[in-house]
Amino acid sequence: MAEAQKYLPGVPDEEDEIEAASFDPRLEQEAERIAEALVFASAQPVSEAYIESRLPRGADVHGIMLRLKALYAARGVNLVQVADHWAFRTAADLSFVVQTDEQEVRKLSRAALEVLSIIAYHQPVTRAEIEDIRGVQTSKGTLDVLMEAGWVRFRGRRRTPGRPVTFGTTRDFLDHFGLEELRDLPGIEELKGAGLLSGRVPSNLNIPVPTGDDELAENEDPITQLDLEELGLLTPKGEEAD
Amino acid sequence: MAEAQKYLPGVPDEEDEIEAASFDPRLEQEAERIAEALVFASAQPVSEAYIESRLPRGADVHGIMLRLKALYAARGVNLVQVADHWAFRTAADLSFVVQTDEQEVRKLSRAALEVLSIIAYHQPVTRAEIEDIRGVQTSKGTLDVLMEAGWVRFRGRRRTPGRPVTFGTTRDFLDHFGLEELRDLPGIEELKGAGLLSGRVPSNLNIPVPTGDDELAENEDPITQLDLEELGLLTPKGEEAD
Amino acid sequence: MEPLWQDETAERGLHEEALVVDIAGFEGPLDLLLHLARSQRVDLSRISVLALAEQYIAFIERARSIRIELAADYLVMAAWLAYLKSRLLIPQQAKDEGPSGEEMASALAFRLKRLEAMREAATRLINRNRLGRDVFVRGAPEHIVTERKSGFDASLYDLLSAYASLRQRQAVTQVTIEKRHVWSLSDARLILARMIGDLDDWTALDHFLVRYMATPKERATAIASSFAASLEMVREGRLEIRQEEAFAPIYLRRGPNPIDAETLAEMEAARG
Repeated sequence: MAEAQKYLPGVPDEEDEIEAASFDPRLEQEAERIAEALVFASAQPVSEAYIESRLPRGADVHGIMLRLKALYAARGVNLVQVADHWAFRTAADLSFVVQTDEQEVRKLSRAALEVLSIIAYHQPVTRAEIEDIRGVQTSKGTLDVLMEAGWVRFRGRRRTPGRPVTFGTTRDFLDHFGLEELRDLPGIEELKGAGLLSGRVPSNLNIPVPTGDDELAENEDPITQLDLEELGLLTPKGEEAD
Repeated sequence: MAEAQKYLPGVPDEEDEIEAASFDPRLEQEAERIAEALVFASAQPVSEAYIESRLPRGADVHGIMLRLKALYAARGVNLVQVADHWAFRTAADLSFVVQTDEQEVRKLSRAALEVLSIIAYHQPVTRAEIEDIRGVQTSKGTLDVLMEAGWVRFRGRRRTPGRPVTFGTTRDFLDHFGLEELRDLPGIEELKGAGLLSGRVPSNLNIPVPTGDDELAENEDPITQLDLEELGLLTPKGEEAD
Repeated sequence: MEPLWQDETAERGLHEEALVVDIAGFEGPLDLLLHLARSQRVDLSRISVLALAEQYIAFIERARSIRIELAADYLVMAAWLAYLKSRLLIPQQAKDEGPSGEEMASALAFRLKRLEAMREAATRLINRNRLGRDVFVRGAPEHIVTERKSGFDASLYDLLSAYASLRQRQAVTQVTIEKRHVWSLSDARLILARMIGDLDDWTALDHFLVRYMATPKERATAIASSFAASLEMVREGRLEIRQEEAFAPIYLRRGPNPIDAETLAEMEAARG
């Protein structure tokens, strides 16, 4: 409370005058109120750059946000950082009171959860690498589910032959799991330290990897519709076989 | 009291024995936090009776609400009373911060997404080609929306009879969708791998690798001011069309 | 914190006493190997890869002996482990190229450790305070922040899924679907009725039908349906039918109670 008091209007703050000598403390106070109002009014995290664009020129936006964060730390509503964005969220320890019946949290299959974690800890990661870690093929739709949830995205392409697409997590992922940044992933430092995120099997030998049914060997031609009809695997006329 | 105890680790038991009259200040603080979180998370103003039902027994709900109201009075967000209900609202003097955002974010329609994706993958592409791929006519409004969004531009004119205009994507398009270059758009294998294309992809489905942003294709002419005037997209004398 | 996969252990296929083999409970060979490794009840970095290989191979043998269909992946892994076993048991030759048994074993141990680490990470992740379950957003937001210049919202995922489903849909609809023609009984009856009217003499059924058959493929359905229809018409006395012997041509002619023009018109009308 004593800390909060410091930022309440009408309470002069000598410390600020020393640091931000050029910036009027009352303007600073006003900037704080604006930042607070902006973030409070939004359900989505608001970027620091956007907040800055709405503040009086010269305001130290990051300093303001950190002060607000400290101010709200002990309250029922906290100011949290999500990557370079800010959002107000109810305090986690109050979940039991706020909980309603209508809460909807996406249920993930075991496979989807595993793929999500692998993407989170190993990003940027290709599909082949995910499969190498799990030792099984990723079923169609698993990645789709994660992308539809807005937690996983195409990040870019690896600069290796074939330029495979790499996957990564989104800001919504951080927001959903209450992470400020990827470095906050539980145990990531230990895993890195143990060499478990290097992605390199410490040997020049690879044990069998799943045979991707999507990839063709070099000496293979793709199977065509015609082939399938010929083999009797598909009724003619291109009807959907299911 | 025993119930509240559960939520407040570290509060010594003996204090529980004291009757409600002298309510523990730490419990009081906890009650404040709960009330704050409840009002924050609710979509509607919350009744005092409901808040009371969620507070530790014996808490003076009205007193708490009045204290919270005073606490927030000078802040960017105020706690306001509406009949016997409570809600958070942006401080009246800051409403300009919240209201200047009048431009509402609109979701792109399915048709617009389809046209945009065709332009992205197939550029440089003419309107007739877009319609051929989609199998339906494209309304003028759809292309207008994409132009307005700043994601699609006239690229040039195809050197074929009629000299149809070709469309392409813009730098803003890449920025918005987090792509470094057009070649980062996933190919057929990756779309399949991500579950976006279902397993049985018809053999006649080819996804082109889009050609670079700035270069014109061999059979393309650059678009000139004259062309734009001719197309009615630019009023003569180079006035800005909006 | 209890790792997720341990919760499921009880439901998994492998019970040491019962020897119930249910490969479907595992997500591939590596999952099975990890499960077997856990049963050694030691730190993963101290597991005996040799013992593990033997257990895996024994498990696969058992599954095969009770004729459980095994995916190729499981068999490939079994073969690789058998190879690994031989490398571990036979001392490395000096001029031997390729990795040593120890290197192979450590590669396998690494992969198991990495998979287990990812499973534990997944458990810790999912048990965090989650938005919408433990932590809540402002229930009554007052504005939508527009930080984008365009004023339109769409994600790369939206874009790609729109494109993929469009292309797939279009590709499928471009396949021309040839309708396979089947003669219904009423089709055949009508056709016979039309033809029989002026038949005084025995005529082979095939002979009639040829002109109605667009393609040879229709032959079977045409003959089957019209033969069935002709039997019915014989019963009604509308035509007579004759066949010399099995597989010989079938001959038809007008019966004692022929179809008159009026009846035929009714039939045509009923068919539309």
